[in-house]
Amino acid sequence: MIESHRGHSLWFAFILHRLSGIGLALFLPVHFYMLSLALTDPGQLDGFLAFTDLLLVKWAEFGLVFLLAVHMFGGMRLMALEFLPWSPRQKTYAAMVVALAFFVSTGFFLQAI
Amino acid sequence: MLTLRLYFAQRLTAIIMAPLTLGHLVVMIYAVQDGLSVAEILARTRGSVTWFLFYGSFVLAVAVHAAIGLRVIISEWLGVRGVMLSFFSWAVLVLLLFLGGRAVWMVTLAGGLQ
Amino acid sequence: MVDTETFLDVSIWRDQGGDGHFETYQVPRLANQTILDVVSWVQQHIDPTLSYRFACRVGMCGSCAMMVNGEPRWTCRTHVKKVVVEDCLEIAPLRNLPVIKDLVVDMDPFFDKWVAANAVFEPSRTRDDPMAPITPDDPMRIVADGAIECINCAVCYAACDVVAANPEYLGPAALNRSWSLVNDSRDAGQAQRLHAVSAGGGCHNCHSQQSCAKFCPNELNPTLSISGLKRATLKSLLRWDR
Amino acid sequence: MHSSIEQHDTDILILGGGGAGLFAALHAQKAAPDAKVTIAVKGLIGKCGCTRMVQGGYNVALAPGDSVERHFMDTIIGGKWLPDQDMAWRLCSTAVKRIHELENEIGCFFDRNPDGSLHQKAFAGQTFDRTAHKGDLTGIEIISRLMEQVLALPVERLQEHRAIGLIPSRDGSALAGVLFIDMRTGKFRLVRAKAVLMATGGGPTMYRYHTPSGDKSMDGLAMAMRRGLALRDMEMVQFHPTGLLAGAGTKMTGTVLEEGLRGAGGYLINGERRRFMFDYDADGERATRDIVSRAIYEEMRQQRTSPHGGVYISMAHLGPDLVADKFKGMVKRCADSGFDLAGGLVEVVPTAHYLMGGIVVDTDTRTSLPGLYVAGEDAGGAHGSNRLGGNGVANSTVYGGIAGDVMGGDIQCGACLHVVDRDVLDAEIALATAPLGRPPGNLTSLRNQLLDVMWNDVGVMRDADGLQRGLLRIDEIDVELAVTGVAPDNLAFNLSWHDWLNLRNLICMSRVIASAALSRENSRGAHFREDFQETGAMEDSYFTVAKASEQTLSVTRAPVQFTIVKPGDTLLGVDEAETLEAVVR
Ligand SMILES: Cc1cc2nc3c(=O)[nH]c(=O)nc-3n(C[C@H](O)[C@H](O)[C@H](O)COP(=O)(O)OP(=O)(O)OC[C@H]3O[C@@H](n4cnc5c(N)ncnc54)[C@H](O)[C@@H]3O)c2cc1C
Ligand code: HEM
Ligand code: SF4
Ligand code: F3S
Ligand code: FES
Repeated sequence: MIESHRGHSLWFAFILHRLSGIGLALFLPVHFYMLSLALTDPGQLDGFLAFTDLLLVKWAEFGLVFLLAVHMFGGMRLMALEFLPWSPRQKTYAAMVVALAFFVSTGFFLQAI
Repeated sequence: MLTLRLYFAQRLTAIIMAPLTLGHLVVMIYAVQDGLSVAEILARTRGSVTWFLFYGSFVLAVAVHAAIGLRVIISEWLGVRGVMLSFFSWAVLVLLLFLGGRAVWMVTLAGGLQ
Repeated sequence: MVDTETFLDVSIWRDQGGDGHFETYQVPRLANQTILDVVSWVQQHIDPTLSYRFACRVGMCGSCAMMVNGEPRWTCRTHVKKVVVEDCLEIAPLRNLPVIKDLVVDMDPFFDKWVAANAVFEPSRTRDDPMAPITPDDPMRIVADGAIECINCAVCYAACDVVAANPEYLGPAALNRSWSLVNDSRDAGQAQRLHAVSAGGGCHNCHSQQSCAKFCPNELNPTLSISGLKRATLKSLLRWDR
Repeated sequence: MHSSIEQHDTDILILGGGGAGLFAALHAQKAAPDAKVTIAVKGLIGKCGCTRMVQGGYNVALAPGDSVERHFMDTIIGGKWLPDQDMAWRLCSTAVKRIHELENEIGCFFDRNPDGSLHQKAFAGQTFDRTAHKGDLTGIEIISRLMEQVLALPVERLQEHRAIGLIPSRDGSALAGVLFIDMRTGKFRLVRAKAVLMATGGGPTMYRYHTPSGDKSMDGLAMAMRRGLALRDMEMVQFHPTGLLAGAGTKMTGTVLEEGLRGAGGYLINGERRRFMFDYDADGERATRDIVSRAIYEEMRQQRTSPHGGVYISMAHLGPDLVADKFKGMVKRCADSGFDLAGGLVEVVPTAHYLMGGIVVDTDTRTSLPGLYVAGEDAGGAHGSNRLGGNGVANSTVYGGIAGDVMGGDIQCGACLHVVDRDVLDAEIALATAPLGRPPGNLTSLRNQLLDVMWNDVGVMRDADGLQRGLLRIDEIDVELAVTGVAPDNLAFNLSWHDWLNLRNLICMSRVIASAALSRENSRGAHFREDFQETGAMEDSYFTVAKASEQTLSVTRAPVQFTIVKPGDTLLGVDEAETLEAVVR
């Protein structure tokens, strides 16, 4: 069965927000755990942080920052939609969210390498 | 399964987190410029009440926010309802509070005030 | 008739309780032909047992909605040339509602939720009172009007993934009507209405997917209405008047 | 067979979920709060029938300067002195209360004037701007609000239940119940009730071009006819001059393009690309519905037609943007169907719109069969030979409400359930199952034949030869239908079976319309005899009464009783102006 009722940009914006939320929720416990290693076993954390110098890992970090940025801007878009007077430019805003997230995460990436 | 109160909590925490996340991102971009090290992180945060409050409120907010967010997703996508759903939501909340709280404590005030 | 040589390959969902599957039919293509015309051609010329529903045939009753090439549409006012892909059509019953037979769905759950959302006018006056004087430029009237022209076709209901995922969710149409009533200064049931749209399946479950607004054949915007409800309920929560 | 009939009892049974049926349900439940009210509909509640399709609006005398008397006089004069005056009076006077009920209690949100009072617009044939409306989708507002109210009540719903026969009590003294087909399963269901309202909405869908919704096939009138009830004014079929013409292959053909297009200055153009309305009437395109319909019909007979055999409506000279703005809904509807109303030419044709005739009732909706009540388009009398635009939905809501009140009262003072007449029940089942044993045939072709006969011989213009020819053809089609079957293996939601039943009722009522038309040897309102073009003396006005007994159909004439006003007189005071223009001056 064809299921093309989903094929529009605002639905993709929804799914992106949801997937980024899941991604962050999965990453966060790991992140917290790593940080608490800071005191219990600083060596291990430093080893980990060195590991993050690898390019591949840089890319993964880029992804994470992108997730965080896209989720945050997306969340702000949603709250603007809900709390501010209606704007007919919903698709533009959704596109702006992705663009901004790229901008921020690329900035991060370029700084990091 | 979002009710008004859960909805309110999720939006409120989102509003709290937005500036914190922005701040965190700025710090991160600044911090990663010449690589990360434990010493660097700790030098910035150790003994700082400001950072404790900053990351502490973030952890509080994110625990509530993500617990509610995941609750919605597992009920919608995995069909979990009722007691199981509440149990799961509380579990996420507690887990994030514990892990997050511990991390914040350790990188900021664990060694005492400066 | 433009060209008697052209045929459409039409896959139609056949379902008699559990044995659902697509069957394909060849239907001659005509110049002025809607999806509803295609379906009734099959019923009249190929398989007399094919079941579907329609009434007004001009987009007023909302009885004829189906999934056409995966998208929910009113079929009586959907021209074939608007949706056809390489002479192929796939026609299925409206999503998110139980199938009675073939293309006919049971709309009762949709209307039960309409009532559950308190999307029913609650009078504050009687027939013996004068009518409320409300000017056309009254801001509330303008908002109420923006959501009022719904034909309860359930196209939005079929488009929404939250409806699919959460059986309790009241859905865009019922909530849209509730919002219209929230802005109806003649209505006496506001507190109960805000309560009804805040419960388990209420407006807060909407994730602003906006498929409802995209597919509403009358160009209504349930997303806008639902965010109005979110604001109104939030306000009443913060006022502690609940 | 009988073992498969599900049985069911209720107090008040309502057939039809249009304006009349829904209003009756609300009022009946209020008048008799402890009663069980059941509403049975051929489609879904509130989503079938024509009340939803009302665009223009609702006539009611509200505005300062207007009066019930004036509305009444317009109704009588519009109906060419044929209306039952008591019914017309009750229609006009109760409409005032009903519109308040619709707005204040049901929740309809009608359009307003800048001062906050109800906006009322002009509609053809009326001396005052009295048509209340909600944009140009008045019917959707009225029926959606009514539907919500009914759904919120504990009224029992039998949806997709098609009434097929009225079953009298064993002694024949009253109506005992109604036989249905539960369309979803294909099974029979007998519902007994103390009071039954018929509100199935007439609807002349036996013409090649017609506006009413697809579920209407005059079932109610045909059922009543079989029980020997009298039908009046059956020759009075109103044609709307501008139905969309998009070819035979689409159901869009016949649907209404709104009256306002001509009112706003639209041109009607024939196949030779020439405006022709001034050849027929000094008012040109703005002449009344019947005149415009006849003019278009004449152009069609003279073969000066568009590709699909109609004429064109053209709005472009008014400026496409202006048209697109002013007639947004219509332009969008045409665009959805592939036509450019704002800038191009759209083919139109007269289309059968409304049946003025119907079952003889009194002003309390009672019929000659105790226990049976009739309201809405099924009931005859209120409109005479012509219905004013805006009086249709007023009629169905006014009399639907009255029926609910009256039935609620009647069941509380003595009406009871009756033992059904098994012979009639058996006969009705036999009638409905008749096609199931026979070899299937081409119903679509039979239907098209009927539609063509009615259009050509019993349509916009009539004469004795044509009507007689039509009657013969109707009989032939009837005979052919009788030998045409429907495959019996799968009766659940079997549209072919229902098509067969629709067709049978349409044939039966076509015969009545043609016979009544043959019997009226003058021209009044919607009925135009080319061989009797005069109206006849108003003082001697009569209406036709059709009745079936055994195998014969009789049409008689009955004099109109001028109980309130006589031809030539008026209820308006001497100093009251006759027309709106005069009032303004
Ligand atoms: C396109 C259009 C535009 C119109 N515009 C106007 C206007 O502007 N102003 C105006 O005043 N009038 C207008 N009318 C006329 C008006 O709509 C009708 O006169 C009026 O609504 C009839 O109401 P009703 O309740 O009698 O019937 P309907 O609303 O037609 O309802 C009939 C009901 O009976 C059901 N039914 C039929 N057969 C059976 C059966 N066998 N068993 C069970 N149920 C059955 C149907 O499914 C339906 O629910 C218009 C009509 C049309 C078609
Ligand atoms: C930084 C600022 C953030 C903002 C402004 C924000 C905003 C939002 C908003 C408005 C929603 C509701 C979306 C909806 O109802 O459809 C949401 C959902 C969610 N958020 Fe966040 N959020 C932020 C951070 C986070 C973080 C850090 C996480 C990770 C733990 C997270 C996880 C989630 C999840 C899992 C959902 C559920 C998604 C869904 O229902 O589809 N959010 N967020
Ligand atoms: S909001 Fe639009 S899509 Fe939804 S039921 Fe109403 S008319 Fe149909
Ligand atoms: S599609 Fe569904 S999620 Fe909300 S915006 Fe519309 S109701
Ligand atoms: S048949 Fe009424 S909306 Fe399509």
